[in-house]
Amino acid sequence: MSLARWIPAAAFACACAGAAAQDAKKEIEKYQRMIADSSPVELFELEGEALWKKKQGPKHVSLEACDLGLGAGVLKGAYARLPRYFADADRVMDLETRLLHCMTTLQGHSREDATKRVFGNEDRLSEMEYLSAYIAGQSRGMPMAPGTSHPKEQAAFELGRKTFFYRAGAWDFSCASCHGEEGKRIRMQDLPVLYKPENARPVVATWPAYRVSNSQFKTMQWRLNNCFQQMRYPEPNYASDITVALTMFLTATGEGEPYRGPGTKR
Amino acid sequence: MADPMKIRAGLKGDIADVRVLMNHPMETGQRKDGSGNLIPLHFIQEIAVKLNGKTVIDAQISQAVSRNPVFSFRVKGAKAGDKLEISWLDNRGERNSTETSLA
Amino acid sequence: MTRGAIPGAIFLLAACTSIHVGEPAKLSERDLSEVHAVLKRDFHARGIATMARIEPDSVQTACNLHHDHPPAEVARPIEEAQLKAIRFPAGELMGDWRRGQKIAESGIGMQWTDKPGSPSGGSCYNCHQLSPQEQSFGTVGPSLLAFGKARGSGAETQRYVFGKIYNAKAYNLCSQMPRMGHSGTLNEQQIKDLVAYLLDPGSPVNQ
Amino acid sequence: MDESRRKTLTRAGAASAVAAAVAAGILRPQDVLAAWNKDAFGQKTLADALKSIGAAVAADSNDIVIDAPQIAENGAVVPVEITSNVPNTKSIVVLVEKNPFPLVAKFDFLEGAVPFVKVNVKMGESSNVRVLAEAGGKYYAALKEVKVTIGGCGG
Repeated sequence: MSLARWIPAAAFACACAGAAAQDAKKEIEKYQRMIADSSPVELFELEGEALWKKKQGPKHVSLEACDLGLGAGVLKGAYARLPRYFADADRVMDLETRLLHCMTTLQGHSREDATKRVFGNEDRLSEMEYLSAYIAGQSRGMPMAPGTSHPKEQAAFELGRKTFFYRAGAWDFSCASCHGEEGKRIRMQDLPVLYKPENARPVVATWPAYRVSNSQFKTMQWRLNNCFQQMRYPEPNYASDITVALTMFLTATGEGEPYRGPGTKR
Repeated sequence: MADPMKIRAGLKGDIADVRVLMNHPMETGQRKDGSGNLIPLHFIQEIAVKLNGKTVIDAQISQAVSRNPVFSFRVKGAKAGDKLEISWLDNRGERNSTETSLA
Repeated sequence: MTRGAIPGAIFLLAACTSIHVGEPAKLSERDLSEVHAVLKRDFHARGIATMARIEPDSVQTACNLHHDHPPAEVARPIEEAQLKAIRFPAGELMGDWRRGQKIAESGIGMQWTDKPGSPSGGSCYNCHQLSPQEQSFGTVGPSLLAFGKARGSGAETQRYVFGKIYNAKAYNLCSQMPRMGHSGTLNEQQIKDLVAYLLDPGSPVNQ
Repeated sequence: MDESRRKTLTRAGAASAVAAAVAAGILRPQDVLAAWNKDAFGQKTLADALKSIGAAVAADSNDIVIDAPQIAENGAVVPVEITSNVPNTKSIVVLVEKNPFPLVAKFDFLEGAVPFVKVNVKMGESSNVRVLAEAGGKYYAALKEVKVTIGGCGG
């Protein structure tokens, strides 16, 4: 990687046994708190706000009439209620799936056009990433409460739950292979057991998130896409039912946690 | 779209607690792009914080300040309605500036 | 009235079905075909990551169906078949531990961003502790610190280690360890080098 | 520092915005007081950097408070918060001893500013973060060690 000169994989903190490990854990938590306190994510929220209001697409309209579940143009608290069932599409949708829906129906983009660049980089975020930052930020302080009463919402949760434990791919992995047992880590990275509410809560409360290691802003669709890449699967379709189902599974598992994102992570 | 810059300021008595967010790549000159070419040095060098037009903090920084810099400062003797302005200048001569009224 | 009320009541019942938060899914055969069908519909091939990767084989199906704890009568025959499919090379199974160390450290390969034919790493440190010098190790698998020191490097041990890396499922059907040889991730020489990294008395693993 | 570098704007996107800002009187060329200290920022060792800013001699002081994590999960962003309780602090200097160029920042506090700053710095490897406070023509120093780890498999 290109940061190599600045950040060689050298000098690891001796996070070994007993009290030392406890101290190391505390210090890492302090680090995480400090980077969140001095995070630049608000800049991305500002860009997202401008994009939300910008007239775009063949129909030359903004996204301001987009209904994220609480009524056309209502942003306050909308992210905390996703994923949810949308009658107009007869589908359960997460934030990005819904935005894609609005880009095609309201702005007149083709699906192909609107998904050409959904994952950006450190030099330029994608529109989806800026918009996610802005919209998620409008739910700060509100408890995560995805839709779980509609039969299709429940079906999405169940599909997500089954997929989480289903092993496949070139390396025989399920999500639970890495996120199914307490106290495990990959290299130095702790692995939260994501089917348990106490572990899912802080995760769903902080995505989407800014990654300080590569200065990129990442959405939930990216998070799942990258998991499948590392699991050596083929690639999930963007905003497909299975990605929405997994997000529904995680979000409903972490239900009730006040949203405090967009987060800032290592 | 112009690169955004954002000031967050709050008053505690007569002290203004200031946080400023800047959009800047802060390139070290040692990072490579996708095709393996070095990306040239590109970083903010100077920052000025002004209260009602008077400079109160003047900073010089290097490329070792993190990408998308965020700073916190504190300014004494401030009151509601005071104008706070922060500007930067980088090694290419590019500048940006933003201001806010203390409340 | 009554005719209308019945579907309403059924709907209410359905709406009250609680979702199963915090519980691992116990997959049935029907669940397996449902998830497989969804994967087929909602995934696409990209680069070297083809759609063939989501076609289940006997190992995955048995483990999915039995929540990774298949009864012996299910596990045994599949393990035997997996063991039989391991291609053990003739002669020496110990390669070069120095090359083995590089393979153990590297986590690249088999992803849709990797070029076809480019060599993969073994991703060993993602899950295992090996050399005492490397502090950044995972804990998904057991620590392999001083692995060869404890076991020696006899022919039987070499064969076991080669086989285990080639196909962990031949020894423990629902192991979480990828089948490094069987899946085409590592070639014969790379696995030999890893055998040396684990067993060679000169390897840092055994210091 | 030459004036030409200040007034030319190379990036097309920024140029118009800045030109507008200049026209509106928000930015003036004389806005920035001190010239960027090219010599000091270009030094490759701690000793040379300290010498270059005239701080080769500095007394250790407990009146400089550095708050930084002992362990940073990623060296790309290491938050450092500094308060100087040295009376009449005029400036705060931040150095990362083992960086290729140790001098990271110098903050001058004029009338009205509290000698306090929080900044995110890059660290190439585990190192001391050295902070100097300048007061009454003298330098005072404090240290904080930060260990840099790289975690995870890139996910």
